[in-house]
Amino acid sequence: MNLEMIAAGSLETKPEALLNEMRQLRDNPVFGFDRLIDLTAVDRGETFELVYRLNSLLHDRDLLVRAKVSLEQPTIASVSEIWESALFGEREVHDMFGIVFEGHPELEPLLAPEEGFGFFPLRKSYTLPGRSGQTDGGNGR
Amino acid sequence: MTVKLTHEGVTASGSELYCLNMGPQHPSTHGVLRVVLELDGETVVRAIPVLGYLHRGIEKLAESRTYPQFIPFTDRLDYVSSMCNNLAYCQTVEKLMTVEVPERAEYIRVIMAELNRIASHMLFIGATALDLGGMTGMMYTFRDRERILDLFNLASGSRLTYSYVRIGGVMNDISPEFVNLLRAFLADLPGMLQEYDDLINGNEIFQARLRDVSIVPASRLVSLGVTGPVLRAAGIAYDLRRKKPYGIYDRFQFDIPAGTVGDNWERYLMRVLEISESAKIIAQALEGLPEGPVMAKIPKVIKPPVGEVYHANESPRGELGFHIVSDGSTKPYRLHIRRPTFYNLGSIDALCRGVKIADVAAVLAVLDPCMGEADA
Amino acid sequence: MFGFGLIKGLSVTLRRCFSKPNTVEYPEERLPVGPMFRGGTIDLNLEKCIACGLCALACPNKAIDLATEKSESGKKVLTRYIHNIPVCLYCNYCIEACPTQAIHWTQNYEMSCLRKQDLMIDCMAGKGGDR
Amino acid sequence: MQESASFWLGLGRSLKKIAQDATGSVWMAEMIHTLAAVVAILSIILLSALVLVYLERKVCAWMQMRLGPNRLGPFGIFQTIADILKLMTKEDIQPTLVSPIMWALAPILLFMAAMTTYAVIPFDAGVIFADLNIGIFFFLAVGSQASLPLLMAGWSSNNKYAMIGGMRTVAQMISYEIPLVFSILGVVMITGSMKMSDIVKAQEGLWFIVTQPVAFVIYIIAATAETNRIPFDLVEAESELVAGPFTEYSGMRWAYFFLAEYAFMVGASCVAATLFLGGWNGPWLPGWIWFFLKVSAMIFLFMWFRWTFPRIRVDQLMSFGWKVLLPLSIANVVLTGIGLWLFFPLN
Repeated sequence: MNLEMIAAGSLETKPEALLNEMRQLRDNPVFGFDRLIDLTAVDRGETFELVYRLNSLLHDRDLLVRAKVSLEQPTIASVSEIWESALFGEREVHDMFGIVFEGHPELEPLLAPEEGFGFFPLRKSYTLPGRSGQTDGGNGR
Repeated sequence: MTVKLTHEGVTASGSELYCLNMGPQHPSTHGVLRVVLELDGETVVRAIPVLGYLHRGIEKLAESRTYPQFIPFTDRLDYVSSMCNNLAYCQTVEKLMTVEVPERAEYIRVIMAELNRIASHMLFIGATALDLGGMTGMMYTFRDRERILDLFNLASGSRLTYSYVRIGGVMNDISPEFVNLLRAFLADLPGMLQEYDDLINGNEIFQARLRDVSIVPASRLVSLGVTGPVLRAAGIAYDLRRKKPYGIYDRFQFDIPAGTVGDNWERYLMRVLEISESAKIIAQALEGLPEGPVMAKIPKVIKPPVGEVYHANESPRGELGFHIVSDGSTKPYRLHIRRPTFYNLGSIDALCRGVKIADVAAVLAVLDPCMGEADA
Repeated sequence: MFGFGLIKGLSVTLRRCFSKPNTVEYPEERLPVGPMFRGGTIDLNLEKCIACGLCALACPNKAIDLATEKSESGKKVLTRYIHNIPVCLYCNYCIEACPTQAIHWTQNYEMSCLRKQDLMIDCMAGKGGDR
Repeated sequence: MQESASFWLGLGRSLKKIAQDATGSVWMAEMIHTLAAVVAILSIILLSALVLVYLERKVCAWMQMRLGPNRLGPFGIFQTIADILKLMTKEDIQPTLVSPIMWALAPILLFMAAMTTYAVIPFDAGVIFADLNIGIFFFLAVGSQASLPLLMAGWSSNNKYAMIGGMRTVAQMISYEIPLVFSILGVVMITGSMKMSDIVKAQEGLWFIVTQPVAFVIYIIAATAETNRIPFDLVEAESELVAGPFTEYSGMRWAYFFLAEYAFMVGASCVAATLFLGGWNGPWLPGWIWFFLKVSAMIFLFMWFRWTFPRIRVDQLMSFGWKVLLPLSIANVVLTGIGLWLFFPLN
């Protein structure tokens, strides 16, 4: 792992290596990132960029971990076994982006209804429909 | 979500489990939270939170609004601490644009955020009392919270959805009348707290209901991503106002109350103690309130540079963070909100296991969820 | 001592039994809404309005439906100004955006009505604002 | 006070006389007299419920710095009438999967149990429906029937909240009946009789609240639990069980439960006044006014508790009942026995 990048607070990792690196980040006392503060994704057009925001209570340090997955096959390993907060975060990202987290114990819709939205709202390919009764539909306003 | 239950299962004592649906329409779920409880008699074996009944897609809405236009939407996240949400969002955008906020505005922001914290905690105390069956306590805290809302009304013209904090400053200056009323409120606050103490906190039944209930080790809460008073009650004095002082919080003297046992009682007590600490901060801010403008010189059309920023505030419920990805246009490319309630609710299962049904109401009360925020 | 807190609590409620109620008897008695009050409908001053449309642009939720046309003298004039209350966030942005202070809040917070259409208020009808 | 007692008694006697003159049969007159008494008790219950609902709201409002009902009539005194009209005109909704007979029977049975307890309450000297020689025992026996209809309601509603509430009722009632009985036992030991009029007469000099203070406190606590009021309202615990056994009831069926609840509260207050506060005894005023005042004070106490305290938890309720109240009440009985033996050996 790139120590300078960790010191600078930002780390980019490959989806395949994610689980291993994350485990090291938590378990290695040098890093000691014991909290996953936040987990989200950004639709970058060609790829989904997953953003993991780690925090170490021990060293009082933050780290941003990014991992890119493809739009066509958005699959990545779940970090929920490392940090329990990912249980909720990953379910939300799954609802909103359709990214599949392998190894998540119950990747059920969380904010979406039981059967899901039927679309993935936060993907850029999805545009908000205009308000009913208004003529300026399209830009979501 | 489809709730998969294992209620074919039996417990070690041989009794059959059953499932109880608490919410989304239930007197003590603080809005539209649903908790599916798996019960062995009166004891909770598993609790599954079901969210999303108030999901409005605020993150997607943000992508079609300009940066200032999104401020009113932050009001509607955690609608009992709108000022804190406004503040967190505006500071995030300011961080992205590197705007220097005038001194007076900074002080006013601190006053408002801390007042809102007091208002939120007052609501919490009342709601907890109500959830434990003591309705009168709620009336008293709401009566006193009203005074804060009146202050906000005076400053911003609104009692709940303030949109008061703006990018680069605040909406408008506070009047001398506001300062006077605020001083009067601060003077009365110890009396109010004494009354809560006599009626609610000091009541032995109330204490017995909360003490030694749902103790979860701090490490588990850390792993669950719990922040705010619930985490502090477990003994981790993690407060962003102290750890990563945003705005001008590094100028004030205040304590971060932290618990030792981490039971419901301490989770409750954290809020009570935080009220006095917030009052201390407000008093100091009033003392140091400088003259000057309340709005920075910012362009009419806000176009932050291309970039990515994350900024977190300590909201009354925990770490409230905004993650903004800017593509250089007037609208955010992606806006993500790290909602404290959302992650705190993830700990319901951990907190509820082994407690009685009655304590589920207590656990929900001390988590102080605001469903507008959890579901965004 | 166990029971002391209970008695203290009882004394608080008994004391409050004889203190002045905090209630405001609403329809008879009204609290002032405050100097900055944001609420009610938009009160449009047609003489001041220059039909620039900045208010509609500033609105986060497109609650202002506004249309203009060129008059004979080449000046822009309003032809439609509808305040869509169901989607209004009461954020005050429109009022702040107005360069001529042509719009204000009516401060009338009693807006209950039976139909949703009744809340689509045409601010140009009559002396804009009242239903 | 003999004159006032004779007012109600005289009323009864003259009624009997008129009936006897009109029908010409002693038996018919007795029947009419009894019927009149039943109607009187029923109207006491209904009237007291009417007033208490209003009063509870007012007391609650005062304690919470509110005004309470103030729209209908002066000070809102007709609010309860409006409530009753609302309840009566409500649609009678029977959920699909209830067990219909039990479900329909439960509120009636509960109300009957509540009503029957009034038979042994001495409102004034001689003004008692049936001065049984086991009066207080009758009260306890009939009063404890209340757990059955509540369990019936809970079970037949086919609702888990109702079921939990019903189960809690049984557990709670059984646990608190025992300290209740033991607290009363001290009074019965001193009096040497279970007859209500004897108990009151025994207090002509000194009220039993002075000689039996511990029993009084235990009685208040146990009676609060028996009448399902905060801090012991676990049966209908609003923030946990929505409404407990009453969850699936609406309209007049629910009103029956409500009536019964208030009837039990008034009954418990009446017994407290009889057993510990000297019943109708008191100077200057007529006996029934004294009785009314004492009962009112007790009712206010119950209301005061309700609007001050939070609710206790079910395991705490159980351990408090069995581990604190029961030993305390037994100790009280033992101490009373020793006291009696010391001061009045074998009379």
